[in-house]
Amino acid sequence: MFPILETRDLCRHFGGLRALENVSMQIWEREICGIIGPNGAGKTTLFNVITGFLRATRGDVFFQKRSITNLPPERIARLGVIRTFQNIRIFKHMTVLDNVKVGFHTQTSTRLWDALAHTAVFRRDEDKVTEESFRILKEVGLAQEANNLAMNLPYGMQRKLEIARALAANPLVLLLDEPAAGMNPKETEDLVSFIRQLNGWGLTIVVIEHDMKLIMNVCHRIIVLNHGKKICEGTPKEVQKDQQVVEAYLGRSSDLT
Amino acid sequence: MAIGYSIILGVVGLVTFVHGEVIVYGAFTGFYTLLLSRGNVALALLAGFAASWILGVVVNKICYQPFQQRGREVALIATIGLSITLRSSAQVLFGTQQKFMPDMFQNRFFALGDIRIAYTQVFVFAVVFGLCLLLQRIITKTYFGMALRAVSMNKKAAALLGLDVNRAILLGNALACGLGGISGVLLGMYYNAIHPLMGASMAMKAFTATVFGGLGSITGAAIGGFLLGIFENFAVAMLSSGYRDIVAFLILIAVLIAKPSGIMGRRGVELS
Amino acid sequence: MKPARKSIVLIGLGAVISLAIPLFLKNEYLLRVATIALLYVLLASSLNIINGYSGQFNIGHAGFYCIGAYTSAILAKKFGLSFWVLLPIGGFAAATSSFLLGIPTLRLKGIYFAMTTLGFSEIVRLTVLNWQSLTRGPMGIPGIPSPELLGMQFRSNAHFYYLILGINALMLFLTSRVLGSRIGRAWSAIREDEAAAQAMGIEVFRFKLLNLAYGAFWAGIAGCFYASFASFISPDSFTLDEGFSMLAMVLLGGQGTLLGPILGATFLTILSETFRTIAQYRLIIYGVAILLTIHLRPQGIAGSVFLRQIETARESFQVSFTKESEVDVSYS
Amino acid sequence: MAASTIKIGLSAPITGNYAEFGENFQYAVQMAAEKINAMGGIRGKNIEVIVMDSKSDPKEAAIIAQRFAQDPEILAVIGDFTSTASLAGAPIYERYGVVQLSPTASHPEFAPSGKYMFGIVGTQDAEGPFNAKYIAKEYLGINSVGIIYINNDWGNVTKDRFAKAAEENGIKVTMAQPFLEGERDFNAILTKIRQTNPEGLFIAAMYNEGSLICQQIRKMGWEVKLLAPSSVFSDSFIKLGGEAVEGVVTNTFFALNDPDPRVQEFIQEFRKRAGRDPNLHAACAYDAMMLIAEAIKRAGFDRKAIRDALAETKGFQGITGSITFTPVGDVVRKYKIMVVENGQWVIKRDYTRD
Repeated sequence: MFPILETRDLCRHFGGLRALENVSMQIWEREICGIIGPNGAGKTTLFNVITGFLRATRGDVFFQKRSITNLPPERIARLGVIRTFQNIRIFKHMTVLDNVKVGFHTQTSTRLWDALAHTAVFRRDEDKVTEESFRILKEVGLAQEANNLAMNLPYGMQRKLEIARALAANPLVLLLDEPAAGMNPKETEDLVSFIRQLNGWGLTIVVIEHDMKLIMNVCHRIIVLNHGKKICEGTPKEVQKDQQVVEAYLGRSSDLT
Repeated sequence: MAIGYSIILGVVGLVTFVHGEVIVYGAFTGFYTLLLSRGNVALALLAGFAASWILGVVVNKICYQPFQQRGREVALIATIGLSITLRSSAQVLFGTQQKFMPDMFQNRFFALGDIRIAYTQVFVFAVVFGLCLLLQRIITKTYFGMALRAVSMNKKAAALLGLDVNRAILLGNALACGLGGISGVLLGMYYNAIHPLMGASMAMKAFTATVFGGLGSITGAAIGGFLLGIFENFAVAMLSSGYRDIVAFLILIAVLIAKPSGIMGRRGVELS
Repeated sequence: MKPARKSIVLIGLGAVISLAIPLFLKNEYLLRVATIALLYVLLASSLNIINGYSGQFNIGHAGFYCIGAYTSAILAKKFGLSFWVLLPIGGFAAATSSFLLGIPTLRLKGIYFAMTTLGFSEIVRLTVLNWQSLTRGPMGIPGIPSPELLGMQFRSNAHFYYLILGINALMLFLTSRVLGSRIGRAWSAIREDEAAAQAMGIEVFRFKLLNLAYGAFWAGIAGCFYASFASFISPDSFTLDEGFSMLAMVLLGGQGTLLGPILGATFLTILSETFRTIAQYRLIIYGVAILLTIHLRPQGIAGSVFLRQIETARESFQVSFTKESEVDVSYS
Repeated sequence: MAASTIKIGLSAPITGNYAEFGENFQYAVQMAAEKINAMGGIRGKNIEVIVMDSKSDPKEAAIIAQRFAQDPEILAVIGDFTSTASLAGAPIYERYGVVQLSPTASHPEFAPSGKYMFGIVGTQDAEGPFNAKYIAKEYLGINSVGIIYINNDWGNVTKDRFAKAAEENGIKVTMAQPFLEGERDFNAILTKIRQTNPEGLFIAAMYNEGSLICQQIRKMGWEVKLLAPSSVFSDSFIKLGGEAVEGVVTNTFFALNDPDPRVQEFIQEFRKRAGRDPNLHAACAYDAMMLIAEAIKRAGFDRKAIRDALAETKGFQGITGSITFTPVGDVVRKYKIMVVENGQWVIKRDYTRD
């Protein structure tokens, strides 16, 4: 048994600032792992380094035992490590359907010639992409909106769309960066069950979240970062009891219920 | 002295398509003032500055302010439109002919060994140098300068800090245009001639020098202009004069690839 | 399905009108203007593929146009190649040159990339001007043969009108196919949000390059057409101003729509032609008209996407240019 | 012909870089037309000049050509200013059989490019050798010369023809360097040419750039004999150049101090309208109009007949001297040598009467 995603002594410095310092962690197949920590703890930086958007200052990232350290983001995505962004980054002026279709990029192989001549490759790709996109949209409940511009969706739906797009990219590991930010309690509840459902299909999920209720509800395991260092790791129960975590969240301990 | 020429323009540093016309209108205002005042240079410079300042305000009102929420491409098209209008109007207003700009030093010069240096050249350099210093002081020391820098770095943050962003942009643009006007007058004096269509090529040089030196940096622009002049002279000396501008553009692209912020530039500058 | 039907009707109507123009427009002069307008439609559309669909800011499109024109003119004069062979050659020459420009510079963002395209365009023109043994420099190349089809020589303006109309139709047909494919979606995704596109596994650099080359290809075709239509080319026709007016057409018509550049190019060509007789006031009116249009419809005549697209461009601009904020993002 | 007027097209750069020259065309052609009309017109009809702005952009010139050519009322066309713009319109005029008479296109390929193409300024094939032989060798007596030329079609041809003729006359060309249109700073180029140490410098430029070049030469303190083609011959050249242009030698076939009353009348009238002195181009444009009127008078209102009549023109006495077309439609000009002395153009030698 080996972890599907692993970091070893991962460091990322911004000048003198140590955003990540020797972070080692393992993500196991089919688990939901939460990453928490106060603002500025380095959570998003961790995601950025794993997915290749930032270079690691030191240390390594492994995916399925293979080093993916500092590979370009698109290569990492192609391998099956797919992320969402903290501030929604959907393609605003494309339709909802096209947003999801973009997700299929790595699984299609239409070249310029295929598109120009509408070759068999093109037709196969388009048929598959359209069909699958609708399937995903139905699953996340956006099928009605397929031909609307993404920017016209309400906030909660935009979040969903971003996840739908990520799903289309055939992820093995899904990294969700604060998926519940800005959602109302009802939407958050939906999200929780949605994440569980995805996990039920066999997806490995890593989620950064400030909403402790969500984290404690949904995660199998939690990793806590503070000042760029991992200070604790364990089940939600273990983490809640950890002294360091309580200190890190001092003054906000009410969140940890 | 291609160098002096480029420095004058380098200081200006605005990326728009009307700047050449601003220079021309400044130069012609200075020219007519010079004629009317019988050679009062200070007055001519001031008039050039004032005319271009006003033009700067107009440019701001027509091209920038209405499109602030729209982004730079729309504003850019507006500047193209205004530039065409102003350029053609200049030919109607000022006539199509090249105009002779009297030399206030009657072409006197002093010799340094083999090299002759005209008093006009010295004067132009002195004014440019003085303006550089003054501008540097304004930008770094005054409240207005600070507001300008804050706005150029981040409009939203500046607005949050309670700065009147629109006003700062307006003044900044007017100031830059005013300086363009002065440089127009100075160039006229330097070459003893002004032409209603001289703007385009001058603006191009200013543009290159500015990119070269770094956007938003005064020293950078001056140094950029200086280096551009040297490179161009080198290109003429080593190759043929026909290849001079090719070399200049190649260097421009090389600089952009190697260090997009220019030689002296800092990041975080939003172009106006 | 409604919008699709509407657009089919529109396309049909456009096709009928444009096909019929030479039938009731017996005036050769107006036909020539119509041909020039269509030439600009092609140029503006090809620029729009770059600026409007992948969000790169190319202001030196005249460079590609120039390369296409000179490549075909020189080959036609030196080797007597037929127009139909030269058409793709001109296109590919421009596309190849776009690799030369794009490979080192495409990583630059926004205005910085724009400045390299501007430099490129001038370098092309000045090289043509100076390389007199090949291009005859400022003297230009006269007597470029006109195309021939099935033994018929293209002579009249109507012939050329149908030729450029056909090229335009082909361009629109093929481009809409590309835009409706994985490639087109990747371009749009890059325009909308480069980082998100990368996160979806899109090789941003490769697709930008493909986009630039595709746009340049059609500009090269346009150059090739112009060379044989005018039968005389000189560097005067490929100045920066030429590139700027293409840009004005795209933005005025509405960036990021297929229809926009068509309207923009037609509008500006007709505008500049209408006022020819009032001589020195012509360009003043032309400039004022551009200003008025942009004030009345900042999103362009046909633009709806444009508006919002600008917003994103702004946002990504700020993110990418303020390093501080980048750092902020990565922390929290 | 039902129309009561004769329409003549004028394709000229009224806007753009050459606007000044286009304006000269407009004034001069208009003056000529009015003069003809005042004397009763041609065969009872008045001349009407239709002006179209071409910016001297080849593409626009071609559009104008189309517009003029297809309008049967346009009997002949005067224009365009540059050789490139004139060449761009040539195939169209040729196809429709309309005379295009350019007052200024001096490119040796222009007039031979078609039966209907005429040029009256005289090509560089004639002016180059004159400048080399009579001005450089005989008048100035120099043995080596540097060349600075404007990088457009005219500048290139002027340089080539002059350089060739100079070598033939035993004058060494030390270096030839181009500059771009709109250039303001020639120091680097001049310094480079100066290093080759020529006795004379041939300045192939328009008067505005030419005057700047002269000034910068003087500011450098370079003592070199200056000569230039007829393009610098204008009052503005002296006004702009001041002391710096003292001693510059050029040629012309049109001089302001020509005692011919017709020339003086033209100059006075032009001054009144334009507020400046006419230059060679304006005079050529005036003669172009007169030539066409003359041809129509002989041939009637038919395009082809006008062309034939024009081609037969022999010894036409214009304000720019005697005009006889060569078989290809050019004019071989004879020149006067002009020198700037004390801020005045002075005729030094006159070959026009030979």
